[in-house]
This record gives sequence, structure tokens and C-alpha cells, in this order.
Amino acid sequence: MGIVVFFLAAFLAIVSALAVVSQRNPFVSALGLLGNLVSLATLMLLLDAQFVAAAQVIVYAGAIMVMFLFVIAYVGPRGEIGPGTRKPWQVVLAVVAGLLVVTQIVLVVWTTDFGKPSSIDDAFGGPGAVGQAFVTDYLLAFEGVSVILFMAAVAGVILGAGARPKRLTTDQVLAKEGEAEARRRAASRAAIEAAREAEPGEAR
Amino acid sequence: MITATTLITVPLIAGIVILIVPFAQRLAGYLALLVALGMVGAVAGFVYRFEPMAGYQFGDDAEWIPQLGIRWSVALDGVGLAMAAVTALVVACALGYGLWAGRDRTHATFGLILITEAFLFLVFAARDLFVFYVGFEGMLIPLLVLLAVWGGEDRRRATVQVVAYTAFGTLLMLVAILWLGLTAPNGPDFSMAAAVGRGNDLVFWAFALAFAIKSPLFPLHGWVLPAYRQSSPEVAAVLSGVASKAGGFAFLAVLVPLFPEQSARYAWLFIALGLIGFLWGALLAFRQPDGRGVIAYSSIAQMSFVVLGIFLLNAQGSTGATFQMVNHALVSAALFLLAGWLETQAGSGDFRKLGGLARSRPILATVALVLGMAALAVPGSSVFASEFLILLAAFADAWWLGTIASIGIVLAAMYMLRWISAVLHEREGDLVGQLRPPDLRSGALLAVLPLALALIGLSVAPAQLTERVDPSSQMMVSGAYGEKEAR
Amino acid sequence: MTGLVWTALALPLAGAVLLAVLGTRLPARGAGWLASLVMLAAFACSAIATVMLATRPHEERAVVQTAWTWLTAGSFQVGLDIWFDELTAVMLLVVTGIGFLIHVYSIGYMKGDEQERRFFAYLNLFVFSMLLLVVAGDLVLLLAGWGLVGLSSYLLIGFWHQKPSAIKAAKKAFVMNAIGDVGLALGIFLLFIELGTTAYQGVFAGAASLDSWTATAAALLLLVGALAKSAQLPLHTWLPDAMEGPTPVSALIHAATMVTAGVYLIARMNPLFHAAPYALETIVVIGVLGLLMAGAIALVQTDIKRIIAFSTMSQIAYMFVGVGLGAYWAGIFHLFTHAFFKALLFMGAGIVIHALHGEQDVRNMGGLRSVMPKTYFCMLIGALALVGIFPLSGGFSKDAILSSALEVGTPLAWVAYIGGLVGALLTGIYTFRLMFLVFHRRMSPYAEAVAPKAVKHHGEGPSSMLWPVYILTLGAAVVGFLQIPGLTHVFFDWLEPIAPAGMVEPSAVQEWLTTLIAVSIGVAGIAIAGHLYLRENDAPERMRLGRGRLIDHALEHRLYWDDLYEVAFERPAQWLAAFLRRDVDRPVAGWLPTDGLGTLTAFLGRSISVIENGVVRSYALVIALGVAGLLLALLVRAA
Amino acid sequence: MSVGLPFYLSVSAILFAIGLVGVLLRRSPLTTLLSLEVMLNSVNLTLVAFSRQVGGSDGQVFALVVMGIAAAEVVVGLGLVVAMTRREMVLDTDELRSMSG
Amino acid sequence: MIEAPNVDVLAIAPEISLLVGASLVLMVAAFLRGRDRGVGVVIGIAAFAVSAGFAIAAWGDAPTVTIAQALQVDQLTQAVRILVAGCGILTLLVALGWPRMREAGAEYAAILLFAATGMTLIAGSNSFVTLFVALELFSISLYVLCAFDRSSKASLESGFKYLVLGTIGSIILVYGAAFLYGATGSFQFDGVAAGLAEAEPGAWLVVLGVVLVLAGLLFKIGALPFHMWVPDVYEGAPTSVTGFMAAATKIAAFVALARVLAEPLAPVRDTWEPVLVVVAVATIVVGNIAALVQDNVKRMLAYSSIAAAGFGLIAIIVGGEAGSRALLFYLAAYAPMAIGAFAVITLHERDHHGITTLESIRAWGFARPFAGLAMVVFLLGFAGFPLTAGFLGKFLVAGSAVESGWAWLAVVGAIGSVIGIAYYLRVILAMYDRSARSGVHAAGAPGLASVSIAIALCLGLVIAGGVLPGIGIDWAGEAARVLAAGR
Repeated sequence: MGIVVFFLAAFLAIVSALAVVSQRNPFVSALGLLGNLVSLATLMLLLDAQFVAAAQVIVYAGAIMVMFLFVIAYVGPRGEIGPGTRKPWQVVLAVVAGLLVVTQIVLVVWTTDFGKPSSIDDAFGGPGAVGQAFVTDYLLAFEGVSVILFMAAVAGVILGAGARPKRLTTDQVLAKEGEAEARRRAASRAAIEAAREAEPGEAR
Repeated sequence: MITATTLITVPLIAGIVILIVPFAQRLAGYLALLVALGMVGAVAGFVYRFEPMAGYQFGDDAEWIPQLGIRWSVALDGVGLAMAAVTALVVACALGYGLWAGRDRTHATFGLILITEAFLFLVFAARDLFVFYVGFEGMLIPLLVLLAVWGGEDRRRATVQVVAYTAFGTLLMLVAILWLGLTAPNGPDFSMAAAVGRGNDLVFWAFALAFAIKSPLFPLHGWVLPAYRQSSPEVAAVLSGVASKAGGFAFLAVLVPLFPEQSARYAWLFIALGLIGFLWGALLAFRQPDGRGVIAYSSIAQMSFVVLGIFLLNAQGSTGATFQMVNHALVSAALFLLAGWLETQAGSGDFRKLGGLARSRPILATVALVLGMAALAVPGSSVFASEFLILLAAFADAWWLGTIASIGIVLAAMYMLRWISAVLHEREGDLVGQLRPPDLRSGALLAVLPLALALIGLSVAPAQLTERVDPSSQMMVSGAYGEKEAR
Repeated sequence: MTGLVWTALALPLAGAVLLAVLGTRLPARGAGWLASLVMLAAFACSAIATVMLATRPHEERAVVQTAWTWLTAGSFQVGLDIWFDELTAVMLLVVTGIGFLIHVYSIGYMKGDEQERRFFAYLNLFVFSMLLLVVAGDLVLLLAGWGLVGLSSYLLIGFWHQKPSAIKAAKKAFVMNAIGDVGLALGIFLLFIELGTTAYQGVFAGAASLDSWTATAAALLLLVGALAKSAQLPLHTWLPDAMEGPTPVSALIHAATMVTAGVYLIARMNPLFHAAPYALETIVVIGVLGLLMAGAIALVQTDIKRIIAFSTMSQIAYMFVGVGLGAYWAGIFHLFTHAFFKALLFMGAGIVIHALHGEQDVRNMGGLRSVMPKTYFCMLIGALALVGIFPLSGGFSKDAILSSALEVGTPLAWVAYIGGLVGALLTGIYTFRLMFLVFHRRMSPYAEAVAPKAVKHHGEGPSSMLWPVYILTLGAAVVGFLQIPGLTHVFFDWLEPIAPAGMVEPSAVQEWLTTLIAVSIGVAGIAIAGHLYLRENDAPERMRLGRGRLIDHALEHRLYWDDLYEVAFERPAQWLAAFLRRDVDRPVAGWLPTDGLGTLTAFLGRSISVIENGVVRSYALVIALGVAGLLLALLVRAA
Repeated sequence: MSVGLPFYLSVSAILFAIGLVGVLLRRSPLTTLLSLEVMLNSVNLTLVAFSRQVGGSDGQVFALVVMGIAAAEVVVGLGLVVAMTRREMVLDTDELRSMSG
Repeated sequence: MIEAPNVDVLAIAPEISLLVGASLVLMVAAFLRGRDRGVGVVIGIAAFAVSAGFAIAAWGDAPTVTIAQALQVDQLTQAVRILVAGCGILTLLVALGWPRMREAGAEYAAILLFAATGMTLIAGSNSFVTLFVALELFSISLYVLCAFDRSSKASLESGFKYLVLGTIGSIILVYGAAFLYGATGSFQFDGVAAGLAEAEPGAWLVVLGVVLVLAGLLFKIGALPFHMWVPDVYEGAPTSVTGFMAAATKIAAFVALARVLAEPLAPVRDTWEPVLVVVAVATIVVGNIAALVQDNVKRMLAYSSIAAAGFGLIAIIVGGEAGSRALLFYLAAYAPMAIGAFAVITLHERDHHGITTLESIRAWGFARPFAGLAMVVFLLGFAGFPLTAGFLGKFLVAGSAVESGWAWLAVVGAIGSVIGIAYYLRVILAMYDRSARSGVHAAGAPGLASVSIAIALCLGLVIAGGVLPGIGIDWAGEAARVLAAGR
């Protein structure tokens, strides 16, 4: 039973991941990611990590995916860039790199003797156990993540918030300064020229 | 109390102040000149108070970076004092010339020259390897800026060449210094005294390479010609007159005492290179198309000769080498000032466009002749005295060595005469005819004259210098000499 | 006494410095008088000092005094020493005495030259150098004087520096002399290494203890210096060219004083040469060859001063023969008399040249006897003295040398004797060829156009030029009486103490015999010259004895010595220098470590920039490959 | 027979590689961000799998942390995409190379 | 009952100050909407100052581990806190010179404070979880800061690139941490160390974890082959941010790397040492050579910072007390030079109204004497010339290498420095190119005074660190003892 579920979920995870990276339409890719993370949640359930699996679905499907979809909708068709690449060597080397990574890791994990999985109690993987770890041993990480999320929120506002009225780009600001500068210089140059003409003897 | 530290701090601080504060051009010049003359006075005081047999004097020794065993340890012995004295004089004259010639942004040039002077004093007075390195590398900066900013047309390339050579040498030396200082038996200790005899071959070569480049010793002289040609006259004077002496001085005062065993073992190589360089420089000087080229290659020849003298490891060789460095400092500084003056006045240093300048320019002719004759070591001159000592030492080492080296003397006569006649004599060149350069007068004359007078003074009584230098220079080579005798 | 010597040494230096410093503030005429006055004072000092020396007992006549230590390093020490003895005194008198006369002569000769002050400054400098050379009590100091003499000679030869030929000649002289200086210096090194000192006292005392090879080597090295300075084979080529200088210079430097320094050196170093018989023999050989060669070349020269110059070379070769035979006194004696008559000849030639507005080619002269009788007379005396006609000075001194060869009697000495006599014949021919071409025959068109007018306006010359000539004429006539065989013995007696090992002295019979032969030969030479040149013909400059064009050509080209040096040394050196500069130094030392490396690193840098292409997924690719690569390497290593 | 740890790790490795290759091949910034999410997910799987193996909750906690951070990173990433869109930049990472060399 | 972990508030007071400062800034910004946002910057500076004050006050306290083994508060942490706070203050001063600050200064300050918090936390992290969280805190903040100039395409581009690549780096790091967790059963540093000590040497799983963790950290310090992001990001980011990244990020990432190598990964030194040696050499060589051909000054400095990272890696490889001390001093010395140099570039961008290239900076040194001179000092400091802090930094690093048998690495570093001198000189040459007329007139604009203050402060630090480095060395030594004791 577990075996069947595992392989099914694993297969789905891989297929959906492939869909994510191969689809031209980012919308479809996003849906692929959804499938991927649900499959992964299933695998996590198999690993007795109920809370993480739940969080996976809630956080990703509830938050991240929504954000993605909003932005994809906002960007619209401009976000569609085909998989076709203009650099053949990039493809070859990318595949080589991917294969190298995967074969090496697989080789390592299959040659390593991990021993038997530890025995676990019922609480393992439940919200209680994970939550307790979170507020005791990993309090700092917990707080850290919250700070990061806070910061990300601020950042989101800065980066994505509605345009402020009549905001000049930096280049424009600089250009404006430059124009003022140039005017000033032209004026002073004219003054100098005038002074020179007035006193030709002094001119060098 | 005026000590060696004064020599370093006063020009350094004054130089920085003059560099930063935007003084009026003239004021900056006079201030700088005043400081430089003050240095001449200070060094003169040292010379007066100097006790030849008393070793290092006028010193200071204080903790600097105790964590690394680095001390602010400076003092002068006979050799260092001789070099310091000539440095003070050359720098003062160069500043005087610069003041007269007038440069744009004078305060910067003068400040930088004073800073160079401070670092040079540091090199000549350092008794601690770290301090020595600071001076040795530090002087490069102001000189490079002077070359790069106020140099001639091709200054960029010249600067890059200087950097490529000198930086390479000094950085390897830095690693060697670190090794010596940090592996001292009783914890980190960078004092030179603690490093005597401790180095291995690699360390020795790292030092030797740095000094050989700076000197410059054949075949590491590639940077010299562009640097000397592209610098403004006063910078060329400082560069060839005293900055290059840091290399020669370091061979004598650092390399040989610190590595007696290696110095004795590899002396033959340095002697060979010195000999080749001496002849090489002389031959090439003979074919240079302009005055600076001649002087540059003659400098290569002379400094190679100095290295040859040092590595003979005996009294005549080392004293002669020191003396020769002093002489060459005076000669080449004066010649560069003169050549630079000529270029400015006559429009070019190219021999084909010069000539016939002696006509109705008696002062120029006299000064140029005196300097030229000093440069070719006419017997009786101070340069002759120093070359005589080195050749004597070479001859004592091996008769054929002295004999071959003496060919260089004849070659020197040939290229210096070529320079003299190409500039002063024969028909007037095109540019001379068109531009009608004036006689050597006022500031330029005043800048060159002290150097020429110093040469004449040393010709009358060279022993005044050698007596003061001799005990120190003998001390410096004594260790290596012992090793050589033991071999 | 030493004070006077110091004064004599210092006076010309002071004069030179004064002239240089005062420069144009001094009236042009004043310069000459100031310089001459200085010389007179120096001569007076020398004379008084010599007299004081003469009053001393024999064994106290070598005086050494040190002013200050000049140079020290380790055990090496050179004092600013003077060494005053009989030989020094002779040289002092010649240098200051003849020098004074030539200074005075120069006042007239250089009149109107815009560089007069410079000229006299140089002259005074020369005299100082020469005096330093002769009074030095240390070999290093002698070398200093030796070099300074060369320097002043350079300055004076190239005095008219607008003339490229003059500058070329000056440079040549200097370089040749520098070679000599080097030889001398090497000899000094050897002596110092062997004896531990360079002071005369120490060298003389130690010379005997040297082994013969060392002594020979040292002597030969010193000889190199002597050969260069005295323009002897094979370092003689500079002397004829040196005639580019003003004529008083030729008289002073290239006849009376500087070129004889080699003879002085050998005589001075006689204890050393005594220990090196091979060196002495070498000197004789060189002397004989030189006197013959120079005499032969003099036969075909057309420049009046060059003829005299070759004659000088030839006469100095006689002196070499003299000192080489061990008759140091004879060599010095000839030096002494030669100073008079050769200076006289040069100065006479100078008057002629002056009258002809600078013309020096004898083909453009002729018949001047009638126009310039005084000059003719004086030069005739000088010429006869040169040929050695009894009872003029040259005869006594030259015959002293030749008869010394008889006294020595070795095969080499016989060769020297015969060679000397042949040389006397040549001397007779070339000397009177000169006299006849200049003063006899028909006037050349140029001379006719110029000379009578010039003499009419100015006389034969200003009195400042004529009076020194008269005095020298007198001297050339009478100084030989100092040493009349069998009668007077002044010169030998005076110089005897300078050679501790003794000197060769011929007997009066030998001398008289030689005189007889030599005078006959000399007269024969004059007759040949008369036969060849007194008759008017179309090619007066040709020596028609040697009909073969080859000999003519060879002699005219001075036996190809200059060409030899050019092919053997100058051109290869020039080529080598050019080759090293263009093909070795610039690429290897200049380009390779800087521009070469710079180009390489810049190329590498640009290659790296290519990878840094701005595309973010390429960057990610590099990262991925980097991780995969590191992983692979470490896994393989761990396995 | 139950599914062993290596299976999970292998799946995770494969997903990691797929995500990586996605980043390396895709030019759309959105897809790039999605591919990064795939990689993050694969890491989470690894963490959870090891957590099961070790028997402590540390790995799961870390996975949660990673999730949180992934969310933050997505916010910033998407914010950037929006900002780029506003500046009317072409949404093609290959065109984002005003700087190179 | 869940037992709340012991939280030593005083120990984490600096971080709290920073976070409080960030919140305050954001609140004030909300109130001041549309008005002068300089207030935000002032609060930011105050927060940094308070944070540094806490750290200084706690200097020398006994090390503690707080928040349930998550954070080590020891001398090293304090040192990083002080350094980061200093960098933050200087960066804010520089940022004031940037025209955008009038509108978005508060947000900038807030995010900078967040980034700084991440940096101080990473220095004290005691587990991979903390490490990762802290890393992400400052990384994500930096992505935002890089893209902060939303109006500039280059800025957005650099932010996006940094985000993509940085996330890959982070993922690699977590992946590695996961494998180490699998191998040892712990994320705690001591747990990992204990597990690795027991693990069979050369176990592939360990190797896998170590390589991935290293790759993640090397990415952050910008070492080869994970350096690709550095030039583009440095170039595109607002210049003040670039300075902050070059200084503070480098400090934080290096300290984190040093801690990870000294504590959890100490038992597997054999595995990572060769990796780091190869990486260090490659980084020095490639960074220096690539910098040589850059015309954009910011980009050139980016490559130079890559090279500097390679130099820092030498100290990491050497490790121990000397190596760690050298590392800390080097980083501390590097910070003011980097911030100062980028501050000067900020000034130039204002003057020039555009990006800083070798062409646009031509003759600018004459127009702005002070900034030009300061730039020369900073560049000389980068190049390692004596009497600058940079020299002492390189001196200590090379010294530690030489002392512990890694002399050849020091030589590699020295050779890299030679190349370095060449490209720093290009900038100096361009700045003082007399043949060009500066098209730029020094213009007064709001905020430039604070930039000048920042430059002056950096200059003072660079020179003080070069002339009187004793305090700094002691201080670095005290902080580094933590790392030395950990092994």
C-alpha cells in the first residue's frame, strides 16, 4: 500500500515538476507546481510529517500560489517566453550539470548505509511536537522567519506598490540636476567671456 | 633633539600638508624648498656629529606594533648617512628646479617629492625589516603619481612598466620579510639584527629580486628607460638620482649583512650580472638617440657596477660602491635636470635636433662639461675615485674581472663624449637655431650648481666621505666576507 | 721648498678657476696676461725650488710631503702627496718654462678669438694637470694628473668646437687616452695588490722584491698608459688628428709636455722597469718601430702641423728607446731639448699659419723666406736642432740615446742603433722637406695673394708671438751644452740619483763617434730633401723616392692604423650596440615583462569577461557546474 | 517491505535537478521563480525524510522555516517582476544583460 | 507544559536595537509621508549606534549561548556587530548623497537595518537553522536594496539576478545542511561536529553535505566558481548598497564561513581544505585578471572584491589564532576602504550625472581634490601599499600563511596584488589625467556633505589602521580567539 502510494506520488511529483519547467505558459507552470507540492505533501505524509505536509499545502497553495497567479495575471502574455533557447551549449551543459548532480546524489544515497529508521512515538510529526520545537529550540529561527516575512512585506510594498504620483526616475533627477548645472556653467562662462571682451589686455 | 625620526617625519608631514592644502603655487614651492633645505641642514648636522667608528647613530627605537614584534627602529651608520646626505641635497635641488621651472599644481608635485624624500630617508635609516619595507614600497607611490600625472606623452605606459617591475619585486620581498620576521626563534621579531643569517635561499632571492629591480640590475632594467624618459626633469632626478639608490643601498645594507652565507655563495652571479650590466648599459647608452636615453642607460651601467662592487665583499668594493652611489646620485640628478632643462628650452632632447649649444652659452657649456667629465670618471674626479676603488676590488678578486670591467670605463668615455658633443658642440641643430635657447641661468643654474659643486668638493677630498663610510661598509660585508673566505 | 712646489701647482689651478669664474667680466686681453702671469709666477717658484733642491746634499734630494689623505678604503690609502726630486724639478721647469712662453705666444695668436678667456682657462687647467702629474708622489695621484691632462687635451683639441673634425679629433684623443688610463690603472691595481701601497716610496722600495712576472706585467700595464699618452705604437693615431686644435696647443701639449709624459713615467718608475727587463725590451722595440714609422709617414704629409706631429711621435720614440735601454737620463735629456726645438717649430708654424690666414697645407705655401725672414731663421735653427746638426741641442740628446745603445751592446741595442740612424736620415728628409716647401721654392698662388699683404700690415706677428720664439730659438741652440760629451756632465749628474739601480752612460768616444755618423746622415737627409724638393716641379708634395703607388698610398693613409681600428673595434661595437638595443634590450627587457605580460593578462581578462556574459542562467550554469565539479572531484578523491 | 530512505532522497534529487535545469533553461523570470520553488520543495522533502530517519523534529522545523523563507523570497521575486513590468522591461532573463563583461 | 527557552535579552540587545530601529523608522516614515525622510536615516544611524554601543559595552564578557543553543554571543559576534554597525552608519551617510533618499530614505534605512540584523545573527549562529535564517534575512534584504532604485533598469536587473542566483546558493546551502543532518542527526554546530568526528572518514554522504554547505557559503563571499553574480550585482546596485555589500556582507559571510569551518566542519578539515586552496587560488587569479580589463569602475571594484575574497580565503585556510586574527583584521580593514571607495563613486556619479567609468572619471581628481585624494588612498589600500589599513590586512594574512607553512599561498596572493596594483593605477591615472579636461564641475547638491563626512571617516580609519594598527590587531586577536579555541 505504502509502496504504491509512494511511487504514484513520486511519479506525479516528477511529472508535475517537469511540467513546471517545460510549459510555455507560466499559468500552466504554476498549476504544475501546485500538483508538485501536493504530491510532495503526500510523500511527507508517508514520512509521518503530518504537520509539515499540512503546512506545505496551506502555505504554498494558500499563499505562494495565489501570489504567483496574481502576478501571472498582472503580467499577462508578456510572461510567456518559450522554452526555445538561443544557446545550444547552454542546453547541453545544463543537462550535463543536472545529470551530474542527480547521478552523484543518487549514487551517494544508494551507497550509504543509513541503518534502520529511528522508532518514533505518535506525537512525531504532529503539530504539538513540531510546535514545541519551534518555540523552544528554534525560537530564534521562528522569530527570524517572522522578521523576514515582515521585511518581505515592506519590500513588497516598496517594489510592487502602486506608483506614486509624478515620481521621477533617478536618471531624470540626475538629468535635471545636470541641466541646472549646465545652465549655471553656461551663465558663468558667458560672464567670463563678457569680462574678457571688456578687458582684452587681460585675456590670455 | 634631531634624530633620524625627524628626517622622516618632518618631510612626510610637510609633504602631506603641502599636498593637501591648496597653497598658492609659489608659496607651496618656497615652503617645500624651505623644508628640503632644512633637511639638508639636518643631515649636515649629522655629518658633522657623526663618529665613524661608533656604528649606528642618531637612532630611535620604540615599540610600534608590538603584537607583531615590529619596532620603530631607525638609525644611521656611515653608509646610510652618506645616502641620506646625498638624498637631501638632490631633493633640495630637484625642488629648486621644479620651483623655477614651474609646474601646474605645484603644491602637489612638491608635496609628493617631499613625501618621497621621507620614504627614502626611511629606507636609509631603517633598522627593522617592516620599517624598511614601508620605506621601500612607500616611496614608489609618490614617484608613480609624479610620473603618471606630470610625466611626458607616453607616461601611462611608463607607469605601468614601472609598476609591473617594481611591485612584483617588492611584494615577493614582503613575503620573505614576513617569513623572516614571523619565524624568529623568540616570537615575531622584525628587527634586522634578529634576521641575520636566518634566511634560506628562497628568502634571499625574494630580497635580491626586489633590490635588483629597484637598482636596476641587468637584466631587470626594462622599466628604467620609459620611466626616466617620461618623468619631468626634477622627478627623473629624484628617481634616478636617489630612488634607484635604494636598491643599491639595500643590497649593501640589507641583503649582504642579513644573508652572509647566500651572499657569499651567489656573489659570483651578482658579479657576473653587474659586469654584464655595466658593459650592456654602456653599449646601449652609446646608441641612444637622446640625452635622457644616454643618462638612463648610463645609470643602468653605473648601478650594475655598484652591485658588482658590493658583491666583491671586501672593503674597497663596498666603500667604493657606496661612494659610487653618492657620486652617481649627484651626477645623474644633475644631468637629468640639465637634460630636462635642455628639452624645455630647446624643444627636444633628440640629438639630431640639438648641437652647437656651447656657442655663446659659456655657463651651460661649463656646467655640462663638468658634469659630463664627472660622469665619465675622468681621473681625479670623485667618480673616478669610487670607480677606482671598485675596479681595484674587482682586480683583487680576479685580475680578469677588473680588466673586463675596465672596458666599461672606456665605453663610458665614449658615450659621454658623444652626449657632450651632440649637445654642446658641432653645428647648431635645427631646434637650436629656431628656438634660440638661452644660457643656463637663474633658477635652473642654482638647482644644478650645488650638485656640481658637491662633486667638485668630493673630488678634492674624497676621503672625507670614504673615511666616514668605510667602517660601516666594511661591517656590512664582514659576515659575507668571512663566509667567502671560509668557502 | 715644498711650499714653492705647492704654490707652483696651485697657481695654474687658481688661474683656471679665476678665468672661469670671472668669465666675461674680465677684459679679453686681460685673460691672456693673467694666465701668463700665473705661469711666470709658477716658473719662478719652480726655479727657486730647483735651486733650493740643488743646494741640498744628494741623499736629501727626494722630498715627500702629504697635504691630506685623498682617498681611503680599508687598507687602501692615497695621500695627496708631492714628490719633489731632480726628475720632478726638470719636468717642472720644462712645463712651467715652456708653458709660460707658449702662454705669452698665445696672447698674440688667439687675439680676436671670441673665446679667448676660455682658451686661457683651459691652458692653465692643462698646466695644472701636467704639474699634478709630475709632482705626484703617489701612483693614483699620478693617474689623476694623467687623466686631467687628457681632459685638458680634449678640451683644447676641440677648442673650435663648431668644427666637427675638431670635435672628432678631440674625442678620439680622449678615448685613446682613456684606454691608456685604464692600462695604467690596472698596473696600479696590480702593484697595490702585490705591494699594498701605491705611494712612490713603497713602490720603489718594493719593486725589487717583485717576482719577474709580476713586475713585467705591472710594467707592461703602465707602459700601456705611457704609449697612449705619448702617442706611440699602437695607440698613436690620435696625435696627428689632434692638430685640429690651435697651434699653441700643439706646441704646448703635443710637443713639449703632455706627450712626453710617457717617457717621464718610465723614467720615474725605473726601479720597477729595472725589475722587468722584458718590459724594457718591449719599449725599445716599440720605440724603434715607432720612430721609423712616424718618420716615414712624415715624409708624405701635406699639413704643416701634421708633419711636425709625426716628427714629434718619432722623436718621442727616440726617447722611448733611450729609457728602454736604461739610459733614463738620455731619454729625459732628449725630452728636455725636444721641448725647446719642437715648441719652436710649432710656434713658427703657427706664425706661418697666422700669416696665411689659417692655411695649413704646405702646397699652398712656398717662398716665405723672403716675406718672413725672422720666422725662417728661427725655424731653421729649430729644424737643424731637430735633425741633430752639431752643435745644436737636438744632436746632443739624440746622440746620447744612440750611443747608449752602443754602450749596451746587445743585439736589440744594435737594432736600435741602426734604426735610430735610419730615423735620423728620415728626420733630415722630412724636416727639410717642410722647410723647403714652406720657405723656399716659388710662392704658391695662395701664399702670394695672402702672405705679403699680411706681413706688410702686421709684421711677421705681434711681439708677444715673436719673443717667445726668439727665446726658444736661443734655448734650442744652447741647451744641448748642458751635456757635451767629455766636457759637461750636468744633466747626467743631476739625474743620476733617480735611478737607484744605476743608468747606462756611454763613453765620450762612443758619443762623439755617434755624433759624427748621425750628423753625416742628417746632412745627407737634408741633401736628399734638397734634391727632391728644392727644384721646382709639379708635384712637390710627393715623396718621389718610393715610386710604387702602394707605398705612397700606405704612407698617406698612415699605414692604415685608423682603418684597422675602425674595422676591428669601432664598427663591430657600433653594430653590437645597435643590435642589442633594437633586437635584444627593447624586446626582452622592455617589452616582454611589461607589455608582453600585460597583453597576456589583458587577453586572459577579456576571456574571463566573455564568460561573464550578463545572462543570469549562464551564471547559474557556472554555479551548477562548479558544484557538480567540486562534488565529483571530492567524491572521487574520497572513494 | 517499506519504502526506504534512499527512495525519498532520490526523488528529492531528481526534483532538485529538474528545478535546476529549469532555472538553467527557462528565460521567463516567472518560470525561473517557479523552478526555484521546485528546488526548495525538493530540499524540504530531503529534510523531512532525514527527519523521519533521525527521529527528531529538527528536520521538519527546518522544512517549515524553509517554507516561510520561500514565501518571503517569492514576495520579493514577484515584486521585482512587477517592478520590471512597470518599467516596461522585457520579461526575458536573456535580455537582462545591460551589465556584462 | 512547554518550557520557554532562556532568552538573555542583554546578549541580543544589539539585534533588538536594530529591529526596534527598523520598526521605528517605518512608523516615523508613515507619519512623515511626503515630507523630509532624512529623519528615517537619522533614526537608522541612531539604531546602529545603539547596537554598536551595546556590543562595545559587552566587549570582553564571557561568551554565552542563548536562545536555546541557537546563538553564540562571544567576542567574535560582538566584533561583527560593531563592524556591521559601523558599516551601516557609513552606508547611511553615503546613501544620503543619493537623490532617491529624499523620497524613500526611511524604507532604505529600515531594510538596511534588517540586513544588518541578519549579518550580526549569522556571525553568532550556532546551528545551521540559525545560519540559514540569518543568511536569508540579510540576503533577501539585500535583494531589495539592490533593486531599490526601481526607476533604474540596471538596479532592478541586478536585484533580480542576485535574487535568482542567491536563492540557488541558499538552496544549495540548505541541501547540504540536510545531508549533514542526515549524517549526524543534528543541525547544532556541536552536534554536527560530534557526529562528523564519529563518522567514517571520507564518507560520501559527509562529503556531499560538506561540499554543498561550502558551495552555499562560498557563493555569499563571492569566491570562484560562485562569483558570477558579483560583478553584475555590484555594478547595478545603488552605489551605497554596493559599498555595504562589499564591506558588511563580506564580513558576515566570511565570519560565518570561518565559524562553520572551525566548529561543525572542523573534524573534516581534510575534505574541505583542498577545495578551499583551489578556490582561493582561482579566485585571486581570476578576480585580479578580470578586473584588469574593466572600464566601469564599479565593476572593476567588484572584481577586485572577488580577488579580495580570495585573499581572505587564504586566512581561512590557515585558520588557527593567527589566521583568524588576520582574517578579522583584513575584513575590518577592507570595510572602510570599500565603503569609502564607493562613496567617492557616489560623489562622482552626482558630479557626472551618470555612471563612473575610466572615461567619465578622467581628470575628475583635479575637480574634487579631497575626494580624489581619498580615492587614491582607498585604492592604494586595496592594492596593499604601506601605511594603509589594507597593507596591514594583507600583511597579517600573508604573515599567517607564511608562519604556518602556506608561504606559497602568500606568494600567490602577492602576485595577485601586483596585478591589482595595475588596475587600481588605471583609475588613479584616469582621475589625474592632465591631458583631459574634466567635463565635471564639482557641484554642491543636498546630501553631499554627509558623503564627504563618510569619506573622511573612512579615510581616517584606513590611515589609522595603517599607521597605528596595534589596537585593531589586539581587538581582532581577542575576537579570533573564539575560532581558534573551537578547533
